[in-house]
Amino acid sequence: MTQIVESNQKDVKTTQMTMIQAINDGMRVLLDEDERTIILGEDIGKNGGVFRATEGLQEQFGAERVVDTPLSEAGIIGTSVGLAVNGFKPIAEIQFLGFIYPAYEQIMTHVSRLRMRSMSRFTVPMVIRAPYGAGIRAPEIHSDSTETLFTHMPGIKVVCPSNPYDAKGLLIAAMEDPDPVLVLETMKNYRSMREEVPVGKYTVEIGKGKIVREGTDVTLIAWGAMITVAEKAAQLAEKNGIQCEIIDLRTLYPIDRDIISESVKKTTRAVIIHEAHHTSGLGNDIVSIINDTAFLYLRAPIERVTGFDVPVPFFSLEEHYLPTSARVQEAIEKVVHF
Amino acid sequence: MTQIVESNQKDVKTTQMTMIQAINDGMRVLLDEDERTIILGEDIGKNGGVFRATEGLQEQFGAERVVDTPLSEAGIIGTSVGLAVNGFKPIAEIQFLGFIYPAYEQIMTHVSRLRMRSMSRFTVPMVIRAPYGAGIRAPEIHSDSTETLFTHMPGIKVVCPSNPYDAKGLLIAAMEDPDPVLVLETMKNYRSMREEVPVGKYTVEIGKGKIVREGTDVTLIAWGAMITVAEKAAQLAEKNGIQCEIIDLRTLYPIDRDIISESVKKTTRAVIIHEAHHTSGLGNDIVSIINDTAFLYLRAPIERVTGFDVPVPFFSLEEHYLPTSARVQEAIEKVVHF
Amino acid sequence: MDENYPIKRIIDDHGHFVDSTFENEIDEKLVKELYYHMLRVRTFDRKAINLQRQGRLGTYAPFEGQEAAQVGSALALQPDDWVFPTYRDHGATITFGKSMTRTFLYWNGRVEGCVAPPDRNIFPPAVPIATQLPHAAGAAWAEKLKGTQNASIAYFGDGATSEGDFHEGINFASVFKVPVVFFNQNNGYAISVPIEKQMNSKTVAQKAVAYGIPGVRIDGNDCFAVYFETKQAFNHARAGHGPTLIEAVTWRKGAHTTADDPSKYRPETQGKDIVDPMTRLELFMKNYGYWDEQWIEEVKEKTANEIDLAVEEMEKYPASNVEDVFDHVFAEMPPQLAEQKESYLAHLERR
Amino acid sequence: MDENYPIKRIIDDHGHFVDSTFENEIDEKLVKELYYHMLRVRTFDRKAINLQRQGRLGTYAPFEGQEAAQVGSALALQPDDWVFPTYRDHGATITFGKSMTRTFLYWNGRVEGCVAPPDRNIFPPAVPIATQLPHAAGAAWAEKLKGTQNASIAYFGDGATSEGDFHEGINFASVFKVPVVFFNQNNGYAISVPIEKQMNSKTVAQKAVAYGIPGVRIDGNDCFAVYFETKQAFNHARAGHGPTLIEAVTWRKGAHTTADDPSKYRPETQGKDIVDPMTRLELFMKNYGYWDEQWIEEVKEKTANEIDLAVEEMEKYPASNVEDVFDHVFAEMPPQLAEQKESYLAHLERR
Ligand SMILES: Cc1ncc(C[n+]2csc(CCOP(=O)(O)OP(=O)(O)O)c2C)c(N)n1
Ligand SMILES: Cc1ncc(C[n+]2csc(CCOP(=O)(O)OP(=O)(O)O)c2C)c(N)n1
Ligand SMILES: [Mg+2]
Ligand SMILES: [Mg+2]
Repeated sequence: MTQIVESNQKDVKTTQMTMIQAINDGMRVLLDEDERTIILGEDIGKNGGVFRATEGLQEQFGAERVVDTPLSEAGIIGTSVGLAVNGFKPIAEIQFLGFIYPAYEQIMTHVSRLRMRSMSRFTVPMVIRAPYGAGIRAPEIHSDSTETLFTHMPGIKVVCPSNPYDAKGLLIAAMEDPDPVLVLETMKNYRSMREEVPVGKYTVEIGKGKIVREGTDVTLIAWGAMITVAEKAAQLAEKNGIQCEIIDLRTLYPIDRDIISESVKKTTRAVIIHEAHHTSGLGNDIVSIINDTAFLYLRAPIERVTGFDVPVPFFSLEEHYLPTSARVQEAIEKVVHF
Repeated sequence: MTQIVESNQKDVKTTQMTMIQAINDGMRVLLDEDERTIILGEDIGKNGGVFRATEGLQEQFGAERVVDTPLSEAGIIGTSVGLAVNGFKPIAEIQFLGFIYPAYEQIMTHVSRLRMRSMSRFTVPMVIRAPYGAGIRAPEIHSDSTETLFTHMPGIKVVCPSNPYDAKGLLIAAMEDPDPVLVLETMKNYRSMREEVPVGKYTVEIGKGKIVREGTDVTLIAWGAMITVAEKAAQLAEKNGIQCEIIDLRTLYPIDRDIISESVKKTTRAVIIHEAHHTSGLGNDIVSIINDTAFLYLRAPIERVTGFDVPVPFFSLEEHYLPTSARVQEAIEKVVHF
Repeated sequence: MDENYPIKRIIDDHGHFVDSTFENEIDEKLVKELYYHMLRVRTFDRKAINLQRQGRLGTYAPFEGQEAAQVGSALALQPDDWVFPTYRDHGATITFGKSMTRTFLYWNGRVEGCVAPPDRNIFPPAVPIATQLPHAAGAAWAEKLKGTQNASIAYFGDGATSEGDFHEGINFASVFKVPVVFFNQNNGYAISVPIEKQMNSKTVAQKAVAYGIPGVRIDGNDCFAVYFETKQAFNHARAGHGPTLIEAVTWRKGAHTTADDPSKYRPETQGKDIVDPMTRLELFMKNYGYWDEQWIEEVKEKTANEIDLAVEEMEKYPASNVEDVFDHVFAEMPPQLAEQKESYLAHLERR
Repeated sequence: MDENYPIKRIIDDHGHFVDSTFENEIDEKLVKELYYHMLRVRTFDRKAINLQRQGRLGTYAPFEGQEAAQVGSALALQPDDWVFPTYRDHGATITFGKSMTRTFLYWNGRVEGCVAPPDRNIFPPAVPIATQLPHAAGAAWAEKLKGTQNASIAYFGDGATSEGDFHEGINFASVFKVPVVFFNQNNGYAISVPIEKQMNSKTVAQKAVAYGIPGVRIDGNDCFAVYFETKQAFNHARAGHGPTLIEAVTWRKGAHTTADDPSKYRPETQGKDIVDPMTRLELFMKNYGYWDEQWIEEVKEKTANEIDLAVEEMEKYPASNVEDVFDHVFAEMPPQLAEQKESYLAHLERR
């Protein structure tokens, strides 16, 4: 795999971390450097979060800063709005993205609109963290991947790291952002890989995708857990002499249009992979971006390999819901042999 | 305007109705023919609804069947689920689409998924009616047009009539549908036109769009209030010798792909118009449909004229948010002269 | 249960003391302050209705009948407190320091109308019902963490008690014991829905039991009861004892908004027996020697002038700026939004 | 406030009567029925934990300690009543008639596990917390409109009381006076969050005051208290008097789920003084001459066999059908979905 390493820091001390450790470390940095940072969520205190994202943080920073809340997502987000407007920087953990819906009104009508409504007098610099996605044999509703509900919501940014380095860097960038940011964390990658992650503070720029594999024949566009699927498909395709370029989008709003457009202009073919449902999934936005910016370059209809237009099934069937490298490979063949 | 009239009924008695009257009439028919029909909502009883959609219904059918509920959208939708599963056919009125968000969890996790979850043992044959859209000088939040949040939700259908005939016919079809249907009603058209509407029962098929103007040069795809905008733009374009075909999509999920695909194959150019935000708006889905089904026919990148990626502004500025025939006309020129 | 929540009053319908607890704290200054502000916001309210009828204002939500509740509670605030109003609470926000001009602008669909003076923490009116209660809890929590004596007040109606956010907001506030006053104006109706269809409980105040916090039911048309009970709730909050739920029983004399026709759903006679809060204060002033004809004339004139000036300012206000559609979504505009703005402005140029 | 809500008990920790109100209704049949079902579901529960440890079941939510609450309430139901459980209430649903095989399947990620027998109105377990309360109100409302004597029961935990849907569901039920029993199992924790961080009220029962409905606080480990109080609440409901909120104070002996480690957040010793509901019933049976060694052995054997058979059935169950991913979204598949299904099945064929 042609991992293109970013290094805006030289001689940085790094250490091996999984994604969940990197997220934990990122929050530690944020709590440490700014006493206005406050974390709210269900089971994030003594229990350290159901995925251990907040492990040890309450012990280190106290129960006033790492706060177990009542079981109430609208309460978590709604009080975070009040905290954020009044000088604090909340990180609100939603236990699973599928449980963010009770807070949808707060996010849709306040988190994202308060700046507009107050002509920037009141702003909501907060981060919402939510684990998302299928494939870990979780119960129903725990596996949703509904990023569209937030990319279609002006006033909030959405990021979705696929690896430890980006997870920590994007989380810190999200906290430095003067506006609300939703951080979607693919549960599938929480512990699936380990890599060198800088100790201390660094950021990954919001709004910038990354070429994680260079290629000439077809562009694969993915994020989160689907990067691994794309990489496997690219390896399979390579055996057939097809060179795939892979874009890890990393930020879902605002999308890095340039990286998509430039890559597709080069490869002239694109396959988009996401685990969200097909209809009104973000893949459609990417099709539009290509339509808008690389229309004359395209040699085949864009293919999308996505979750189906069905509720994410119970876990005995979830592997049939999720895009697989085999499905992606077929899509690659299809665009190449159009 | 080349209105293509549907007439599956011959010699039907008709009468002049506005869209709001047609909706009222549709509900009267439904209450009358099936005693399991029950209407729930805020201010729908004596008050007859804030738009008079339910005017006279409580008087005629009683307060047990046309029920003023507490101010609680999750309560309205959640109890409707219980009523629907247990033999009733609820029509739940959400006062404005912008107030559906507190019920989002109920719709997302139950209305749309209960059939799947129970392997069709429990089904939710209900209708949710919601006025939507900007342009009537309403207060904040009253003007949202967020159909994407529901087209990206497997298990529910979404329809959006633009005129009195379709409004009544789709409402009745929605009630006859064995699955939940969200009926989006453009407030802008509630009283803006009057037409002959059949007295009594008839349906407009869910899932079928309609060519409301035939043309050869470019396909305009729109729905709800944007049909009027498209028609004006088509008239302007005609002066420049451009013949627009207009598709009134009518159903937003499942979309009538064939009508789009056939029209675009004929005209080779498309402009999509919707008042929802650009990013993750349904226009992207339509771009994808064209990519998937008419790729080789397309002579210019598809243009989209949409609401901007901003919260719908306060009403003194809302006209700047909404697509206008002038913007559509420019888009038409752009695709024609690409 | 409601017998546990008798309506607290300080003066009766005829303006006579019925409770002397606060008698010593009622002096000319307070009486005149209450009168002045109630008169001021009532005059504003009636002017707004007139302007709406003349087509000079958009749909407007009047608060006539609720002046004692709004003014009495607003006067109990300290300057650094936080206020979370609804669309009907401009009687309170104007009293607390929001500009009348901006308030008029709000009702003309101008976002500028949401912006309070920099030295007043007044949130924009919450349109989605009950959503402001968690905000009030959060802002109050921040004050507690900072160790100040500041507190929040959340205004909301009887209808709002049915929403989940009402429940979740008060629950958070009670669990974290934050300094907030949940100030309910039970004005009898949520648009057309009367309170007995809104809830099965006889009072709003008793809902406090669910959160283990004090619930107080007051005569919301008795400006003294409102003022002193709100003040007590604030003292309780500032002393670190957490939130209070106040139910101010009042009456919406007019329509829900100027677009509403209450004759459709409530009998003409309903509420006619309720003594207007201004009348009650006037009777009190006459009974206890505070009535000062000359001062009242001065105040009326001053207020009328102030409001005329505000109308003038509102009408002369610079036209809406189309750039505002784009400029307050993010601190820094993402490229695609910048492009949308640019191309739209260019489009406008071309026309 | 909690002094208004003393915990009602019929037998004490040693299995002795402390309240004789229902003494005449307690006979051998009832005692044996309670014992049988509690033993049965406990055996099921322990088996499930074992299976999970062996990798033969997915993550599992045990209910040990809550058998009296679940069985006692389920036995108070009539066959045509409606049951709205959570993921932890299979003690109740199995008692009411849900198949064990299907319950095992549920915990193996099989949607078939949601389906109750056609003659039992048991909803699939609600995973999003508190969302089932409005459903219970709606189903009960339908029964009321139909004029039947049927009612609903909604099961939910202490944590669920913090969600808006708890509030909105009970409010609707109280306003429309529908026949529903809101059955809260206060088991001390919501995952790791103890009740005192969940709410500021001392009890769940007192939250009934907010809705003007009866609130009852019972010892959830006393199967008789649960049975008779639930029955009373149902009588109240069937008689047209509307909903009741029952708080059954109980204790989650084990982990939240098999993926949870309670030693991280609660002291080993906590809850050790609580007498197990089975032990309490056994003591009672011994005290009052219901103890029948032979019958108990028979029941144990019968139950063990039944459960072994259910495990066997579960493991022999036909493999998941990929078509089910697509087939239960709509009554009739929209064209785009049919195409997705077709092309995916074709893809599987090719592999
Ligand atoms: C979530 C939501 N649902 C519906 C509405 C529409 N609506 C506006 S005001 C109102 C009634 C509010 O009643 P109440 O809380 O008693 O306040 P009042 O208007 O009497 O001051 C309704 C239903 C809304 N603004 N928000
Ligand atoms: C809306 C929602 N938020 C979060 C969760 C995750 N979650 C599952 S169980 C649980 C705790 C529930 O506690 P309680 O209501 O007391 O029931 P118990 O598990 O103790 O039976 C949480 C937070 C969820 N299922 N739904
Ligand atoms: Mg009211
Ligand atoms: Mg619990």
